[in-house]
Amino acid sequence: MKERVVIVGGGIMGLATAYHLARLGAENVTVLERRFAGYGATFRTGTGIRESFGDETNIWMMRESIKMWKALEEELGHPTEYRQTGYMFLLHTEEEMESFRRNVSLQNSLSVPSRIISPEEAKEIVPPLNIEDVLGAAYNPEDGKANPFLVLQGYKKASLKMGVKIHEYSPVEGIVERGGKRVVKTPRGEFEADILINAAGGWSKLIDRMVAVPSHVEPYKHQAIKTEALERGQINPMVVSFKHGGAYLTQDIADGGVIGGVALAEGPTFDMNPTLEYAIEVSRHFTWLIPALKYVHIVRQWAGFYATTPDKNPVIGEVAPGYYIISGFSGHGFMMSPMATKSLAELIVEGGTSAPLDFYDPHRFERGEFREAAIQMG
Amino acid sequence: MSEEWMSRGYITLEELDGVHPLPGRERLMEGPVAIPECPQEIPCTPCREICPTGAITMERVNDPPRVDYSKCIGCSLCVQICPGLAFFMVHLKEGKARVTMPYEYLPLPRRGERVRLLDRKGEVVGEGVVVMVMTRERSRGDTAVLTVEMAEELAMVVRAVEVMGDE
Amino acid sequence: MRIERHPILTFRRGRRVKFFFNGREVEAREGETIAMALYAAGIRDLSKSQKFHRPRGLFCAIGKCSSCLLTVDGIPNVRTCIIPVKEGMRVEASEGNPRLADNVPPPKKFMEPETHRTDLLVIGGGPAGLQAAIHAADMGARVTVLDEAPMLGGQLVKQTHKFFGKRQLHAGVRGIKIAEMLIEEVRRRGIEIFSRTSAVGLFPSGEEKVVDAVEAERYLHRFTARAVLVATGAMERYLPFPGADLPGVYGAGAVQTLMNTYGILPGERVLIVGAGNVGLILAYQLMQAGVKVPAVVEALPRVGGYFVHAAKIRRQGVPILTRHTIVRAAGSGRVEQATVAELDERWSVIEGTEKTYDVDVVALSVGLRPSVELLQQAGCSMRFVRELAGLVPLRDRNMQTTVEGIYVAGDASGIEEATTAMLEGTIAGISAGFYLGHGDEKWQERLERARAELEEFRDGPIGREVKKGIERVLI
Amino acid sequence: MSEEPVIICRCNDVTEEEIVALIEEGITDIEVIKRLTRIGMGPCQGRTCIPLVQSIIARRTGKPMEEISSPTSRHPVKPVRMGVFAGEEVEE
Repeated sequence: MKERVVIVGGGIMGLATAYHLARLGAENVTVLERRFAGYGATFRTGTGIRESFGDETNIWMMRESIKMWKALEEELGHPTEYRQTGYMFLLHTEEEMESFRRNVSLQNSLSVPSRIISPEEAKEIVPPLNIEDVLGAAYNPEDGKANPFLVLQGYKKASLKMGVKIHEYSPVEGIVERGGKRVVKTPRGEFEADILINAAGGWSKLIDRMVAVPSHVEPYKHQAIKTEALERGQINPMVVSFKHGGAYLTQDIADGGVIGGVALAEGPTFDMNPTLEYAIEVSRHFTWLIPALKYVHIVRQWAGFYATTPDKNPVIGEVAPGYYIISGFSGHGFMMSPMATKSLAELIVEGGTSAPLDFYDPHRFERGEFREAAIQMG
Repeated sequence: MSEEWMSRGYITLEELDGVHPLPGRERLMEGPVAIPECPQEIPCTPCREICPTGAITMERVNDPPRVDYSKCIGCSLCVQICPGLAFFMVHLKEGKARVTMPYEYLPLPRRGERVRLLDRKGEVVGEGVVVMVMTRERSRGDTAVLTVEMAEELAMVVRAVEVMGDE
Repeated sequence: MRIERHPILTFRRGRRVKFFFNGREVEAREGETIAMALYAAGIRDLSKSQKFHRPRGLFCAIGKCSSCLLTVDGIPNVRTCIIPVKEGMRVEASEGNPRLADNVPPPKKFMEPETHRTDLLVIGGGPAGLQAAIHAADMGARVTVLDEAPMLGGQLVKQTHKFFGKRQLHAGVRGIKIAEMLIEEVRRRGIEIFSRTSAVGLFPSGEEKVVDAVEAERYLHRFTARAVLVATGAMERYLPFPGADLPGVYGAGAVQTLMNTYGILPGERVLIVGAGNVGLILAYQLMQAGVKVPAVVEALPRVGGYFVHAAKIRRQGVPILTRHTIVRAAGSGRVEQATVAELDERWSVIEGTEKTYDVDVVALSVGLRPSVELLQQAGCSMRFVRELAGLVPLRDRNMQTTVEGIYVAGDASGIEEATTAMLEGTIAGISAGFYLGHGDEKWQERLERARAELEEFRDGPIGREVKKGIERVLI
Repeated sequence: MSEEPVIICRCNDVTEEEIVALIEEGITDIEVIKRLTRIGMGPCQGRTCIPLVQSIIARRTGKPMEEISSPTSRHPVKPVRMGVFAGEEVEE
């Protein structure tokens, strides 16, 4: 494919899309990143990767993505620290039990090996867990996590090797049409695009605006924390509790420190400053769920954007002729990136894909269609 | 100015004389006289401020001090106050030299005690006798001051002493 | 290993207390921090490093680095250099990373952070912060001072030498005395003081600024202030060379803290790296405490500090080796030897010039850099300025940063010295007083006078460099 | 005796060799070096190592220090125990 592709956004979506495009034969792919690659949501993710969703399409997308995650290290020739350490949704009420029984049976029907476990079993899996108010848990051992820094570096290196141009510190300042082409302006020069892809995550609406199309992606500020290093293997799965602040936490693969957050979103906003209120909130929920964490220090707290759509499902596809979007993952971008980027690349290069991209059609909101909201945390 | 002293950490007599001419032998015999060994431009003025006769001058606070030897009365206040311990007093008397210097170590020598004499490089150049001890408490600058008597030719050489202890 | 007699200092020591290190009983004196007490007991090797299991000892001794982290009464990674020792305390070097206990009871109740409201919150009780507090209080502002250390005074509390400058600005007075005077002034004005309290966040929200701070690893305080002065001082630079992480290689400030604040002998023979004022003064202080200094090495072709500080140690027999650097420290589990070598014009080691000293401590005095984390976190615009020794906030002539109501003074605004820190503190304090609606013409004059004094002080070759740097961050 | 390693990051035992290897590979952005080596991510929050890495980058790339970026500092600027933030009652 000879068309000039310009991708705005050097996060996981932009770089993995570039990688798949190049793999499928696109010869002229350029990625523009306003800061350094990964600066946006990719380097701010809670690192979780799960197929335990509550609807068929997202389960399918994640099941396929997990297959790709397993092979990614070998494919990129770069470590990813991908591990299948599981997800554990703590259930505190009968209503939660009921709704997760439904989820589990749907997941099982799609060959996801999740199951409902007892509080005692949960404590066996996560020994420091407080099960005082836990009725049970939905546990899927196939879910997991990966190291976003290494993953992105892997995509970056592999893309560069295939001739993709990556321009960091190149914020897009404007997009104009000239001779039927879009021209993307940056302080480092202009880039002509036959195909323009918006992979700007939380900043997507700014790009939509420059192209003069309606946007359905809004930046919501979510925060997360990381603690000092801990002995590994104590909180292997991502532990989730909707009752306790929508908390999710796990041990980071790199150093065993706890990484996670609670659902205390603000937005839409472009503010990325962490807050004191959040530090207090997250500490209260975490020390309830894992009481021994009261002795552990928070070393970092940060904020990032969930690029959020009205139905919390992404927008993937063609918005206007030659203008595509892959954004709005509403907190699930990192985990879904393998299949999402691969299917978009297929759509662009091959004109079609086996993935159910209709579900993520960017125009659905204009038609008044809202998908069932994906299970979201944080 | 080459400021060689900044690479060595000590200044030679010639260099010192080049910065601010040293008092002549006659003046040293007249009575104790203050000698600054402060060649660098640094923002510091206590010596000038404490001098009761206005013998110490500097135009700007960063200038090295200059002493009008004719006005110096040998009161040693500058030796006591100088934060850089860079003021000394020299007096030639009865064929001997008396050098007054700050001393901030333990033990403080007693009057009449023999001490080792050190030059600006810290090399031992002889022995001398402590003839005056001003303790920190009595000093106007919170620094003890000693006057040490030694051979006349050491007057402009010795700038420190070492207590010999019970050898 | 505690210093009993000192020509300048007298150490008032608290009663004897016992605590446990790795199960072994250690005697300490009340008022000592854990790390200091361990040092006094001859324990230099505090823990093992993460990956290579190398011995780790102190480094900064003022709560900024991570070298002294130990598990204290079950809490991992406690900064033992700033946490006072207590009777019966159990201190452990955790083997590997900490484990989470399975049976900790869940929290019963959460307390809201203790909240405080003030006009001017001063973060850092060193020379800059205290001067600012005194002036703003005199103008009528309600002032609160936070300081991380057990005692106020910042780094003045270990400066046994007399200060330079003008007598009305305390020249000729020892740093420790200046600290006492400033603390007395602060006390007399009834300024509220929180010691052992680390500010961990500064959140500007319009007219109000919120600061959260942790007292003694235990309590969270939430301060609301209309103006905040960040006077958090500096942090020492580290120099990488083989063996630089061995116990025995310390920041010069850490050696001063041991020796001058706590009266603990840092070692028997100390090699000093860096002949700036800190290194030269340290050499002198070590000799005053009876410690041998075989050499001071300096990579530059000349002494970086004041000549008079160099002359003082030189005439007492300490060689100053310019154009020399340390090439390695060695020893089993702690420093036993240090090797230095001469440098050529291109900063490369000249083969065959190595000299090895038998020393048990290497003190690094290779410069300071501003401690600006809070300012950065608060969103103040920053810039790297070589002449000010690192990343510093942009500021106006009143020491106000780009965030209205947030001021900076002292080393946090650029590395200089205590006298300029006090003057900057005065300027920032008076300016904050005006910002808060206090003060009259008389205070305007005071402000102008402080500016003139600062200008005068900086009118030498050293100050002129600083001024060049300031021009690049002045708004 | 084998040569002692040159430790840049005392928290995570990152050596000068590792940093230099990345720079030689063409990775000169401190933000990337930080995330690949985990310098600045330990309990000292980069206070010791970040300036060292900046000067290694400057030296190796010939760029002036003014052009080497400084990673942001975030709340909390000192590690804080979760129990303290949570406001758990302290047992004396």
